Amino acid sequence: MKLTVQVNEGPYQHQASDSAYFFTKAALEKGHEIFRVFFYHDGVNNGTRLTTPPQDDRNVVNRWSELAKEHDLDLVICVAAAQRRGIVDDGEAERNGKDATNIADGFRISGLGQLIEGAVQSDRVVVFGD
Amino acid sequence: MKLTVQVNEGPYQHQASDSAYFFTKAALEKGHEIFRVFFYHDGVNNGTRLTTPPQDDRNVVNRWSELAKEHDLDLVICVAAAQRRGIVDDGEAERNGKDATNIADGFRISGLGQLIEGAVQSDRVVVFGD
Amino acid sequence: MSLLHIVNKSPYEKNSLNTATGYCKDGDTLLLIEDGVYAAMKGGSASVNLEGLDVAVMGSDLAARGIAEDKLIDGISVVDYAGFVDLVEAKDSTQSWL
Amino acid sequence: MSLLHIVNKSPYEKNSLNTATGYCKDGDTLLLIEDGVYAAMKGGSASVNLEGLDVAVMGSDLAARGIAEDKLIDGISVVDYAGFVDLVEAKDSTQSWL
Amino acid sequence: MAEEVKKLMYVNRRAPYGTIYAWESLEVVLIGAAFDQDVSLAFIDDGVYQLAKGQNTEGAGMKNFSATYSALGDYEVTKIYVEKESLDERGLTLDDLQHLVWEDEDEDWAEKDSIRLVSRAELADVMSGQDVMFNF
Amino acid sequence: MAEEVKKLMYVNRRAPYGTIYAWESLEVVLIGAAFDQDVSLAFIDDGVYQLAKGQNTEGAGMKNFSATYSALGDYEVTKIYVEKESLDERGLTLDDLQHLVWEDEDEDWAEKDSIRLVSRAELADVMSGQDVMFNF
Repeated sequence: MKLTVQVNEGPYQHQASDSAYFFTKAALEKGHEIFRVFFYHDGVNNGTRLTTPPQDDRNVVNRWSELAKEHDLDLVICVAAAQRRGIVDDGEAERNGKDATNIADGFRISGLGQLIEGAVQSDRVVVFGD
Repeated sequence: MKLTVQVNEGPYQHQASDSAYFFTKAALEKGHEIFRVFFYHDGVNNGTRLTTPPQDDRNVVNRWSELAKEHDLDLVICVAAAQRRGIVDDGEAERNGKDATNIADGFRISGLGQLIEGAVQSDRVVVFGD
Repeated sequence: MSLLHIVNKSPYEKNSLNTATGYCKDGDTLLLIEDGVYAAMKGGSASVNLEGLDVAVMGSDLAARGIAEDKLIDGISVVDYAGFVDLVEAKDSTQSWL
Repeated sequence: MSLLHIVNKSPYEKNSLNTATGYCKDGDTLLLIEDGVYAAMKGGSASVNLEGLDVAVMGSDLAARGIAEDKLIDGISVVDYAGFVDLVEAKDSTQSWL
Repeated sequence: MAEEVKKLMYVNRRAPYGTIYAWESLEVVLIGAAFDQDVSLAFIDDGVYQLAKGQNTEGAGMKNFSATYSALGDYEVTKIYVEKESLDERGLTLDDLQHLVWEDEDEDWAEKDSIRLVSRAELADVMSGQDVMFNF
Repeated sequence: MAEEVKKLMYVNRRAPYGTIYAWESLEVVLIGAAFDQDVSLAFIDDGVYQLAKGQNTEGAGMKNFSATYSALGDYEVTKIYVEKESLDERGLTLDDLQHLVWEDEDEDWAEKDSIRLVSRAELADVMSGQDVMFNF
């Protein structure tokens, strides 16, 4: 089946991103297609490359980046949610006059339409949050 | 009285940072001393300069920065929590090999001891969270 | 020693109010802020939890949620942030039931 | 049409399980993940909510919280993430009671 | 031949302002309206508070988005389910909520109520017919 | 003359792993131990689950911090209040929790229990004697 996964919370504070990651990984391993992973609300904070988690804990951000690379995943960060919370790529930095970017490898920033498109194009949507 | 304020959640997702801000402002207006505002858990996300909130909404980060400037507030971001979530100043960038910083004006990154010190030195501690 | 108990969660969503009221002793005050203010609405099943307690509620949080003061149960005092600060000063310590 | 209801919150902290079970119809499955798994523990007051429902629970979340399988109420199936994916596929739609 | 139209339901279970979910959910609804799907909104548990009349956020310093609900009709979002049990538990009636309407093009733009007061059992039936449910 | 010693209580009301509060609370306790204050921990509501025996996070891919609780005695954190009503509601007894001990220097390092099982009313009394309560 074709799946869209929605992640509503950031890394570490809630388990939502962990659960979404393991679900996505398991779906891929079973041969399903992940149409898109959409990061909304504080979920956009999964897409910063500036984290340095303790060495004895998992690296939530890198794990998503690596899964994306391995499976050519489409990891989309909602632009409106990202602007409220400070997740920035080159385009956003230029548009909003920011002097730095923090987006991590494998993520891209786009509009909420991408979530609706995911729902329309996929067989199932699974939401992970608080 | 002397107060320490603790903020456990980031901007926008929860009202905690708003409540903490208005409480801090009211305490200052009444002539009380704010010994420290300590940002813990996702609260560290209040200290990024990369947000661009909608123009018809409040700017949570700038509001803290301005209050700090006006009243010489000590806004402390917990280093351990900041590393998990990707809030970085120059020192952290160098230590952890990061290619960008995102800390906002008026905030500094320091250890958890600063929270305990706040509790010991202050007459009251007030915690805002989820 | 008396405490200021702060509750910021809706009593219909989370157990915070229920636990907080179990910890309120004579002389303590319970302050409702953010979504916690819904507990003070007349006619709601959670309002019985507040009986016999000294309860204050944040006015700006009531207004944001469209709760007119005549919809509050009797005996509640409405405060602003200055009043919040005064409550913190008046009590020996604060406990936030998150 | 049958649904997969997902609950990730402790029934003692939040109202999610209570509402979710009110929405479970014949043929639906309730999946407990994260802190939601506590609902399935024998002897807990929340476990009665699960009576008569088709309930699955995430094994890795049980293990993390130190809940041995012999502490679960009867009739619960323990799944891994592959089982989670199968449940999503088997049902027509999913509803996450956050 | 028309493209497949899906039934999308936005399930709202949180109070406004204490968290941002209510507002960011509404942002999805507004964007989603452009996709011409079969859309409905459900207000359950504290979600019913989102529709409360008379919201004034001036003192709280937050954006007041409550007027947006009354604009949903213009976005052809006309099916708004409110769960009766949730209202009852909170001591609320429909009179405490905004009166949301839409204009029916097929009946000479007659104004019709958008809100459908339903029991939990009725809403469970509606839910089981949905293709996708969004949860915030 | 000794500096003033304050009574600091860490109030833990959340389950472990579903959120990070339990672990980041413990990080404060460990750092705070260096300040030689009069420290106690309270476990109320889902907080009692933090002390559950047999936690194994391998499958969940998270750091297992449960062993840290048994090290608290070495940090001279010896007053750990567990609320009986919270255990009862969850069908738990002290046997389901880790056995936490500390060694009493004044009594030839005799091993003593750190956990004090208390009723809500008893814990309310302890709480009302605190200078500062941290909530996570």
